[in-house]
Amino acid sequence: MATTTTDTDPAQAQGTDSPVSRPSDRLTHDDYRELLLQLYLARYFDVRLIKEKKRGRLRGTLYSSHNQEAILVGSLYGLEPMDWISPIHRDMPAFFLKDFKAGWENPDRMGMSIEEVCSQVWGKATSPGRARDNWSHIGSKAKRIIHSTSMLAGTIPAATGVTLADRLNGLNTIAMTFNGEGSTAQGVFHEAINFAAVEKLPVVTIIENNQWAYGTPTHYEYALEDFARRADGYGIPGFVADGQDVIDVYDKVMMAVEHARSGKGPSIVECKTFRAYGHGDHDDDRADRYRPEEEVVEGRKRDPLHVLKERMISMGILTQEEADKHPAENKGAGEVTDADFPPKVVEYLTKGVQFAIKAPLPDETEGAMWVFKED
Amino acid sequence: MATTTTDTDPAQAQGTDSPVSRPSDRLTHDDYRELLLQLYLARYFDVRLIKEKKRGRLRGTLYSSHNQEAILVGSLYGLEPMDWISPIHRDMPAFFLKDFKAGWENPDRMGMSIEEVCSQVWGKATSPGRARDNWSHIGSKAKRIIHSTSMLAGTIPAATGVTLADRLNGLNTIAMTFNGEGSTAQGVFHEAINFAAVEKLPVVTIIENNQWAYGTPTHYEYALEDFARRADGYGIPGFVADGQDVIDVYDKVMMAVEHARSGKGPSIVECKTFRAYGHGDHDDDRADRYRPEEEVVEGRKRDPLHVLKERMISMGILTQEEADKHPAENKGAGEVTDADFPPKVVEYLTKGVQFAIKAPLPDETEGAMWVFKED
Amino acid sequence: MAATAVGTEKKNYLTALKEAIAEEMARNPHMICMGEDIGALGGAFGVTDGLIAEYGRERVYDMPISEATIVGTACGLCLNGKTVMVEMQFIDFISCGFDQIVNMTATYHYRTAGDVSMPMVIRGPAGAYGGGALYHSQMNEAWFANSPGLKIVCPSTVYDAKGLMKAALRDPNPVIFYEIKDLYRRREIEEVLPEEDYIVPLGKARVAREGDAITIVSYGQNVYHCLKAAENLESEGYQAEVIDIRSIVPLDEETIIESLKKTNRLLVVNEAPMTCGFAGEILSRMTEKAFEYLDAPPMRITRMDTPVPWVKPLELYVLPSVEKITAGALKLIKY
Amino acid sequence: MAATAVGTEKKNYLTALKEAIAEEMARNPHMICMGEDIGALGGAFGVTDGLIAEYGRERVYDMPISEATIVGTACGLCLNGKTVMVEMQFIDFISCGFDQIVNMTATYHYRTAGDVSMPMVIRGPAGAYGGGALYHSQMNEAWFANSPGLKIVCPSTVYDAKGLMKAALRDPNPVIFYEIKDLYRRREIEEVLPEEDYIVPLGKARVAREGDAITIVSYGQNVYHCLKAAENLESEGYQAEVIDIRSIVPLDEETIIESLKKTNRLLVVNEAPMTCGFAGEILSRMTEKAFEYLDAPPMRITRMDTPVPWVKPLELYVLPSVEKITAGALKLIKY
Ligand SMILES: Cc1ncc(C[n+]2csc(CCOP(=O)(O)OP(=O)(O)O)c2C)c(N)n1
Ligand SMILES: Cc1ncc(C[n+]2csc(CCOP(=O)(O)OP(=O)(O)O)c2C)c(N)n1
Ligand SMILES: [Mg+2]
Ligand SMILES: [Mg+2]
Repeated sequence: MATTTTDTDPAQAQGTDSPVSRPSDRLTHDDYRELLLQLYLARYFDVRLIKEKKRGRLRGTLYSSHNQEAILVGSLYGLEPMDWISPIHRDMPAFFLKDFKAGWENPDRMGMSIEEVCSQVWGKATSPGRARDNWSHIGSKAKRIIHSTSMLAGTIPAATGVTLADRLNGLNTIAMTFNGEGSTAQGVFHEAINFAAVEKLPVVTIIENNQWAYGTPTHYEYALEDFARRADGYGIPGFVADGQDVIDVYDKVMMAVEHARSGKGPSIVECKTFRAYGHGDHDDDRADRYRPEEEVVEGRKRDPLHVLKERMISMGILTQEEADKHPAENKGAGEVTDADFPPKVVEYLTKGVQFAIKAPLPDETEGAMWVFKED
Repeated sequence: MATTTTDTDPAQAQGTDSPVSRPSDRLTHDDYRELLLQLYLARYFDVRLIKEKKRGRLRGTLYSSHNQEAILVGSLYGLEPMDWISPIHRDMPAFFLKDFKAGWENPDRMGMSIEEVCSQVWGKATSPGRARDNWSHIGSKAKRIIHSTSMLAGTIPAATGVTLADRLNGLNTIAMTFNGEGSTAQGVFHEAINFAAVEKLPVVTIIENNQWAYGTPTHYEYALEDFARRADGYGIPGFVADGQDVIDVYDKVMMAVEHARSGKGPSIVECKTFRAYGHGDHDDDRADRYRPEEEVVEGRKRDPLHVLKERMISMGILTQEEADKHPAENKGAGEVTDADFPPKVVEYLTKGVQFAIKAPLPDETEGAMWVFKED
Repeated sequence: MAATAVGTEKKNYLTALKEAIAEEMARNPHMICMGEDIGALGGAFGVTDGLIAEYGRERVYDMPISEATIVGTACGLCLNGKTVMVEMQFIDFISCGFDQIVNMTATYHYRTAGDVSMPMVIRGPAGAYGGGALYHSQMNEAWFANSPGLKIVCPSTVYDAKGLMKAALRDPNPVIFYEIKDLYRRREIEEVLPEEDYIVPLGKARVAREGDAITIVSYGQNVYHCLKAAENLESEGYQAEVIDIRSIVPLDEETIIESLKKTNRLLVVNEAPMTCGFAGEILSRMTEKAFEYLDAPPMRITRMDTPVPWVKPLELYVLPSVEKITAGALKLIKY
Repeated sequence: MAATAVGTEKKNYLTALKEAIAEEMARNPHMICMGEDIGALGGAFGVTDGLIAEYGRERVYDMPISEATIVGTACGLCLNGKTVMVEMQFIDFISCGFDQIVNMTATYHYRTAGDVSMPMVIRGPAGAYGGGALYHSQMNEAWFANSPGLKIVCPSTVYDAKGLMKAALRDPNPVIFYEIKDLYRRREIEEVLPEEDYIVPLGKARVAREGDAITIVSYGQNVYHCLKAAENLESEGYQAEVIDIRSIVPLDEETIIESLKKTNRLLVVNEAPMTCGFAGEILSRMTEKAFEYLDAPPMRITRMDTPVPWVKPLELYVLPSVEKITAGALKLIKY
């Protein structure tokens, strides 16, 4: 009953015999430029936080999304404003990238402002959750971002719930959850996907397969060549995307989104990528205990910024000169400087950071508030 | 990486190009006669308990295995004495049928005696667990039967654990768990099968797909034509058996067992069957609320006793006259009498029942014992 | 089909719960029911009987056997504006959805500084004394009492069953609702219910019997054991006050303290295991807040720290009984 | 590689735990370790560092992120003769394996009338005060204290960390072992450990400081808050006795009662939520068993009934502190 594929041919993926056409065929040159900017934004957010953290200005753990940005950017790009998302620890940029198309500074867009996200990172009262829980455990009912706990895969059931409610209310939205490949071993992953399949709920499960779950390699996590094949066991489609290529991610995710939006139910999109740094910043110096250097070098070879630029050059959307103007790609967080990024990107983030730094801490007595809602 | 099949062709199932041969080809005529006797035993155990329950001599709930006996008998028949099993609520006969080949009365066989099983059902001190927990929540470390809780699918992780311990100790055993198709929705089912696949643990998961989980039909439980396809998502083989045909069950299960025994890891065997009565005896009068009568008539058409007899007649192992001598097949628990069963079967069970009735209750103070082991 | 109370007919505890849920479904178009076998079957005990016929699968979901996802889906529904009644087929199976309750649902309002509320009731048949053995007898409310953000309720009367269920279904917070399955069809406790809509507010105890010799505090089925013990005590010349707290979280401390002012003796009875059970919590709060009124060491009679064994004599041995309560109360009174 | 204590070198809490596990692995060929990232990484905090190099995947398993199956597999291993150390990466994640612990593992010995024992230690980093927020700060021992069949341990000193871990790994019962992650590398508490093998038996409290003015009972990191408060009290002329119970189940009641006989005042301090927490359990047991020695209402200072919030001022606001303990103790002393 399920149409599944590991192939990059969308026609085959959709099980139709329509001429080969990809969702990305509809992207304009402006879309490509926007995607490139968003990749810069995600990258800059990450390296900026790495630096702020090194300077001791941040608490908590930073789970770098370096080298994995194409997954977030490509997945979020095709969503409608009213769609739900559920990002987890490695997805901090997703909070502001949601509905970014609606205009970076547009207060009505259905994503968080950079001020809100930075306030959360800095633990300030101006965070949407008033910094009661840390880092990625943020969300917004109004902006349709599900708040996660630390318990991995724990929001997939909530994603089924929010879409069910929308369906009952006559809204044709989807929910997109982001998950590391390791998280999929949790029982609740299975339970929720199974129920979504039964109920044909529009839940798109993005797997960021970065080859490692903390210190554990994939062959200790599951026994499949392509993780996407897990979908076969639920009778739902499973797609494989090149997680370094924002366009391939967009294509595969949009197939999943269209499948969901047309009432056919859930699916899984495996995006193959590689974790650039340690599991968290505390692990940067320890990751070589379990991860061979060659693998790291190999895994970081295809920087998503570089991959997109190459594509744009070959399509005539970008000149080599333009591409070289902001050479952030293929540089570690320690090497890259603000000059490697478009000024617009640096400005945007800097504004958020400065807002957060100046924002007030919540008052200590808030610790005892909101345990219950008083009616 | 996985070899999976929904086909009955074992050569294809095993992915080899050996000539078509089935595990059952090695069964002797005596094996067939033994299988028939075991089917009678399982059936008689069930109808006898239904009667005892109706007479008010039993407490707790009886989950009838009527019409599903071929699954237990066919699955257990190929096991080695040191193999582990984990039966659940609908599998009461499995406790004594394990290693039954070793001789019904053989005190050393690696299954429970009928006296032990009946003692458990009657809640007596002679139960292996001293009747501290009810009905199917029985087991034996010595006889290698895992004790279940009520929480469905909850023993699959334990099955992975016991086989892992055996492997470390150099024993090539397997563990066979029995599960209703509904139970597979539990998270722990996924977690344990996934880990077994990673570690190539010899865990054979038997799914007794009787089309209903209490009052819920399969289309609300999962979204697959053949449940066995769930195996594809783990990269392990999934087999489909005709659960009314003890020989087909034996064949498919033995493929799974051989796969496991040869170090290739876990698999799933879906045995398609139909629940003859209500979910439990308390539900017998209510099941028609949710289950159309036609479906029940249809589902009970192929009595496993009848199917095996037909096979044996066509193979010349049984004459029609012999087959008709004990016509227990195609009769409800209310219609069938002791005369419909081979006397040996009635005797064996009766001995167990009488033993249990006479056995003492545990002393009330045992309620407070064995919370901890004192060392 | 929403049942309208006839006003003269006596009803049982089960019917009270059923009516409460049906009336709330009728009242609140955003209310959804989820659970195993709650549709055509009407649930293992029939509490949701008739709902699927009235509302269909739009609002009544027969769920796969996935407690974690049932709770988690309900959480998503609440996040998106719905009110959800979740049935656990037996409250014992709540352990399979534990993380989704204590970490995801209970904390949602807290984590979001009040932005998101969780109007969810997780209810199910609970309690021992019926031969249900280890996994069909639990009272596991203490796990949730130690998990901030959850309200917990356990009615013992037919009136309270209906009124508390309605209050719970209107509460904006997640409520764990313990239904005593042994009371579902108990004839002796049947009651005529008001015809009009009513609620019993969470957090208000009920004085089930007045007295001045000792305060016996309990909830659920144990309330009846306490009342029987009170009769025994009466025959010995002592009037026991029996308080049914009804709400575990929040707890009505005032009613207990007021009682202790006149009785000066406290006995708490609870069928859950002793250690870290709610009986101990009541003892602690009263020694902290009413120490000066206590003339004797407060006492609790609970299940021993054991699971609930299957066979009757064993089961009764480890549980509170009328005899144990009577003896305990007498010891306190004579202290 | 099993570390041999040098006898002069001071060691930290983490090293003590690491040595205990390594020495037990060497001593018991049937011991297995399971957990997430415990192999090449050596665990999130390094407690299992070196084990995989010594024993390989035969005895040290990097497990998928499946807490329920980690515990359940360990249960099967124990059923089949092994001893298992299970690491929870943070004790908070134990909620994901909850059913397998409380229903499958804890009751196994009971259900089988003693036939099957479960020599399993489930251990992990626990406790607040470190900015870990809701899901990296929990002390959830009360859930397990209310689930019969589990022992529960929480060391506060380096010596006890090693001795209790060894005792736990030799105990035939399942033990939940709370390691205070804030103490892992705390310099001030480093100790020289005995060279020879030793254990600290489960169920024996430690008098951390002698005194006669008040008995302050605690465990884990709060012991240090209590000791600091005791210094404050000393400067006001009062000698507080501080008892570190070390074992939560079983509890050494005698040591507390003995202390109350001389101090007549009880204060219990615990960073877990108040309601149904173990502080209340100690209060209850002491009011039941030592009422006559109590000259003032026993008091507990616990976390408020809230989750642990992230940001420092909020976190400290809801937790016990030296100031709160000092003030509470003074109030009791002056009662
Ligand atoms: C239920 C649960 N168990 C354990 C952890 C601890 N933990 C946090 S992240 C992580 C690894 C996650 O790996 P993966 O899902 O692949 O995501 P990645 O970090 O690689 O992006 C672990 C084990 C957790 N957060 N939740
Ligand atoms: C975790 C859990 N949830 C719910 C139940 C209640 N329950 C007992 S049997 C059953 C239906 C099981 O269906 P299936 O697995 O198909 O087995 P069958 O009874 O059909 O043989 C349910 C819901 C349970 N025992 N455990
Ligand atoms: Mg990963
Ligand atoms: Mg079934």
